[in-house]
Amino acid sequence: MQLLHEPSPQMIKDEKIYAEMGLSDSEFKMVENILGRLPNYTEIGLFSVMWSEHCSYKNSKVVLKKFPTNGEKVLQGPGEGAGIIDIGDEQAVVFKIESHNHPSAIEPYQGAATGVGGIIRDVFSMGARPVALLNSLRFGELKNPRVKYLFEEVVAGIAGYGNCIGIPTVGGEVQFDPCYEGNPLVNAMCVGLIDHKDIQKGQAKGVGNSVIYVGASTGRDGIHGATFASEELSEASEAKRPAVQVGDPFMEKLLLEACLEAIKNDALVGIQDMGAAGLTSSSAEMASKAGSGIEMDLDKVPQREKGMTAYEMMLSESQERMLLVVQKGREQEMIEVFERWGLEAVIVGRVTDDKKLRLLHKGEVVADVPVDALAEDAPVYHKPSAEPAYFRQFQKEAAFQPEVTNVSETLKELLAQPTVASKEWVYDQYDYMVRTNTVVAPGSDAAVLRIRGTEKALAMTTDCNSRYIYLDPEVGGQIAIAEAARNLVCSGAKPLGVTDCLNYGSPEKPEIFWQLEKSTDGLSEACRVLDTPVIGGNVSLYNETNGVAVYPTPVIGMVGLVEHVDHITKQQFQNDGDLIYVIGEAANDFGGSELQKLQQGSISGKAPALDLQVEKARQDQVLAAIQAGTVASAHDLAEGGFLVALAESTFGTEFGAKVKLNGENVVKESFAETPSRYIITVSKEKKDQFEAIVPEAVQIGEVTTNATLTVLDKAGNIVLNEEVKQLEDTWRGAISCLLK
Amino acid sequence: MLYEVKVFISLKEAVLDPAGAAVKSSLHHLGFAGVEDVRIGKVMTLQIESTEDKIEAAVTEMCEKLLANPVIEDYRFEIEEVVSQ
Amino acid sequence: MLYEVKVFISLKEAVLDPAGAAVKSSLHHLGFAGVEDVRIGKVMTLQIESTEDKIEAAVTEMCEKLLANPVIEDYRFEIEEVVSQ
Amino acid sequence: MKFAVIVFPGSNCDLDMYHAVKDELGVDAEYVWHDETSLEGFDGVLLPGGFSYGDYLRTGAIARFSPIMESVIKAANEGKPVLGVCNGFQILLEAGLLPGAMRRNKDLKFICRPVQLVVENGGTMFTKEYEKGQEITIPVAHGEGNYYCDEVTLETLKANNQILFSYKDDINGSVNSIAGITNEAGNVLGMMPHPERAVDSLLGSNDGLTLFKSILSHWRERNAITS
Ligand SMILES: Nc1ncnc2c1ncn2[C@@H]1O[C@H](COP(=O)(O)OP(=O)(O)O)[C@@H](O)[C@H]1O
Ligand SMILES: [Mg+2]
Repeated sequence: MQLLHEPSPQMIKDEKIYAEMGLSDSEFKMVENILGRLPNYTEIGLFSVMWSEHCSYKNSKVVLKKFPTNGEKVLQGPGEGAGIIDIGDEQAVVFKIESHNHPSAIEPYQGAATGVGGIIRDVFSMGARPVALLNSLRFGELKNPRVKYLFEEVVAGIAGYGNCIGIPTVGGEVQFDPCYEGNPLVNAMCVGLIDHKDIQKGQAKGVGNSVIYVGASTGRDGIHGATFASEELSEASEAKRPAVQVGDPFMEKLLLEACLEAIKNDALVGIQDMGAAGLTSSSAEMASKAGSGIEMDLDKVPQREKGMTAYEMMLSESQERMLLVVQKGREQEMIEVFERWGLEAVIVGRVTDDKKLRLLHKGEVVADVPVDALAEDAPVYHKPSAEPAYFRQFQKEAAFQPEVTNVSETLKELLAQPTVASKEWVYDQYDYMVRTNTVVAPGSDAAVLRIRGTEKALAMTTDCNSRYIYLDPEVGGQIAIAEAARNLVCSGAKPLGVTDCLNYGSPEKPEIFWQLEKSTDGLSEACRVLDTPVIGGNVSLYNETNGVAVYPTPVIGMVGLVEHVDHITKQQFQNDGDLIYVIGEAANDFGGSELQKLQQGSISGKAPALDLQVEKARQDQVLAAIQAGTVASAHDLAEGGFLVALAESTFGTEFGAKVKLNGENVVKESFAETPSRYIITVSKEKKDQFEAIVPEAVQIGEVTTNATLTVLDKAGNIVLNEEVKQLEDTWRGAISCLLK
Repeated sequence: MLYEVKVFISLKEAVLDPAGAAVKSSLHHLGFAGVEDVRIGKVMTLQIESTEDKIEAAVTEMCEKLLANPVIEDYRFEIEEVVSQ
Repeated sequence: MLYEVKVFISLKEAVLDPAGAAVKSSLHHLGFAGVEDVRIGKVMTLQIESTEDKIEAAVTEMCEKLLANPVIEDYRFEIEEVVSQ
Repeated sequence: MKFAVIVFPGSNCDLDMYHAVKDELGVDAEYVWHDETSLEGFDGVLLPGGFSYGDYLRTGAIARFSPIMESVIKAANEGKPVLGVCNGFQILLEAGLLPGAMRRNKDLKFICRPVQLVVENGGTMFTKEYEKGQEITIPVAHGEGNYYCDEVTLETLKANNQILFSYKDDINGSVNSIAGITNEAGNVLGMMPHPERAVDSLLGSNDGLTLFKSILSHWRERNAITS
């Protein structure tokens, strides 16, 4: 998008140049009305990025309103870089998730890397020390070379950035499904710790204060990235593609340390990262939130390339940059902090009182627009919604009944499905230990990090089974929240709150908008019942290739508090002879199951039913049992059902198990994906105490040392007798085998 | 016929080169103040058994498919016959 | 005077090049059976303001000190004057 | 005893090193910034892991020119214990304090996991609290830990017992599965595995603490004699 001569205001209107930037005719009209004149090229650029879905949430605002966002412990809800929840002792946890789907589809390594870089900036711009990273990934089937390439490069990109900056990547999830083939999902989450007194706001307060630009210089990379992210991927979008942004984790490490030093200085008034829409969004939002204006002289902006125009500088999405507002007269103190870290810090403007964003370039005013118009007054659309035909069809269908003739074979096949298989191939590439707080590394239900200097710990997870959400968005949405919370509870934590990343197809399609509406209903309801407010998130729409949308995928990032490190619990069996319990009964739930996909090649039917009250009661009981010290290991049942979970509990240990199924139907007991279920082990001495806390738990067997998995049916016949090693090798090697 | 092919791969102009920037700043620290720009690329040296009419197309295909990442990189190559001793 | 200097850095003959080996095997997978060897090196393009009598010594020093690691790498360079338009 | 933990721009295991020494070993430690020029008053030097200067040219290549490195070399020449872990090892190689060089891991991927090491030489100031032949579990986290040296150097390393640790299984392609070597004098150790990440059983292993204990007990013995 480099133009020799920028089109005149009249040309922009007559030739509908705004349309190429993603603005509709009516939106252009609105801009005209707001300004009372025709916008020039720079100005229409500002509006186009700020009013893109990515920045304005114009299509998703109506559904986001439904989320419960308040709670006793919520210190900062949605609206700032990241949400904040109190964890006691004057400390708080800060977290946020964000998508980088489109950039990753184009350039997977850098797309994923800059996604990680961006979310880290969101967290430290709040004043928090980032302590952990997670991710949530979706790809097509690991069959075609392009998908393999995307998968390998995305993982390498996440590793490359996180490892270099020295923040451990401690967890995540990966699912494979054909619907993600052309449009992978790459969501990155960052968790930080903060002392209450250090909490920052992205506000440009105090007329006359200085606006300071810090970090990397501005290039022509990523111009119009936000607009690009708000469109479907197509051949045409290929041509419009901006120069790809390259992440510089070393620069970000310096920026991170310098900013954390800067926040200790009370000369700092406000700080915000330059994320999507770079200099435009950071300046307009900071001013709008403070009820002020900002005037910037773009000649002062550090530039990486020659001859950059105002338009290019304002729309660039070069990485590793921050915008600061600093008390007038104390700029030098701040500049020195950054210089010590070898970083450029430049005064580029000042806070004004006229609520305008005014830009000067080469001595001329090149833009003069109201900040609220950019940051607040984007149009809000309530798109039409329509129940899709597929949903009606699925609701009518008879429930799927899998055929299983050999339980052992089926279990092995399930363990080799890449969605179920060990993700070691992935997390082996992530430094998940740096900063030496990781008590539970990747490979259990949730990651757990101790909080140095206290007896507490944080548990964290990302989860979303999008198959259920596709089958039934409302129930599927509830299941996603419930599963995330269950994973935390299994680790010994009380869930605190949610950050969500809503990945959907095009909202212009009524069926997709319906998915968005229904699933957010489900998410909201579950958050209310489980008392996990949504403190922030991100929306990524238009995830389609050639008109086919991805499954509705609202990825849930959840963080919980472990009161005492002694409560930290893993999914792996711990001792020979421990009693194995199962909580919750299996129902005939195969709609959307891993087994259905395996046998039918696709999913259909109804999603499993979930009773949120039951879910809540069981979570409370399991947590109480863990806190009472009665639980040796805890694992929730997820993809693949009971036998997969049982097998996983033996992997990485020297133990086996002998259990007797407690229902008649072997297939249902073994593989149904009924939610709200757990496998818990308890030492014999704690039996009575545990059963008193969780009366619903049924003892079904014992942990053994002989490293075989033996399963009997209700009548006592052997239905499975396999060496753990056999199963474990299948499970551990599946992904690298598929990549060969 | 054996050919030695050199493929030069460089980052596109507008693409940030953090490694180049780091080397430049390090050279400045070492006292080489005259260094105004550093860009770092790759050079791949391939020995390929092929025929004269095929080699150029083959190398182009290798570059497009694997050796260069067209999203962020440009490439060019040189082909030379290896004269056996 | 502004010079454009290209520094070519390659792994010494005796040092195994895991990246080169990986590229070779990928090329074989793609059907380019004629590829007999791949070695991957770096090429650094530097813009240096200097004088004619100093440039060569300066670049040699940069290579020896920083740009190449003599334990595993060899280097060579080309210097060209930049003709300003 | 007092340790210096050197901090380069891009170091990221400095904190872990500091806590290992201070909280788990119970010995004094201080961060020393890369642009300082003296290590006066320190009895041992720790070069932590990370990505100094982004590791953009070659790992450790740029860091070796930091002002503090002259003092590190001086400390090494004075016989003080100098331990470089991961990126610290790479810096010691680039600075010429240890022989050889690093290449990318043979599988070209970053590897992070606890690995089994074999203690090849148990008598040194870094390993006196281990037994020769002992197997210990210490995590690695590196993309370029594929150690290279030529035949002659390898023979010298063997002859002088300079190889302190090797990987039980070849994880990255290193010559002779070398995981850690010392200089000829034996007071400079470079190793890719992270002993500072294995100092607290809550996080899985404390096999690394023994290394720090060895340094401390060696120092105490020497100081008991000289003072
Ligand atoms: N992309 C990833 N990055 C890091 N860790 C991952 C990733 N994918 C999966 N894991 C880890 O592998 C383990 C299993 O993941 P998953 O099957 O999704 O667990 P669950 O079903 O209990 O949520 C978890 O510990 C998870 O954190
Ligand atoms: Mg789980």
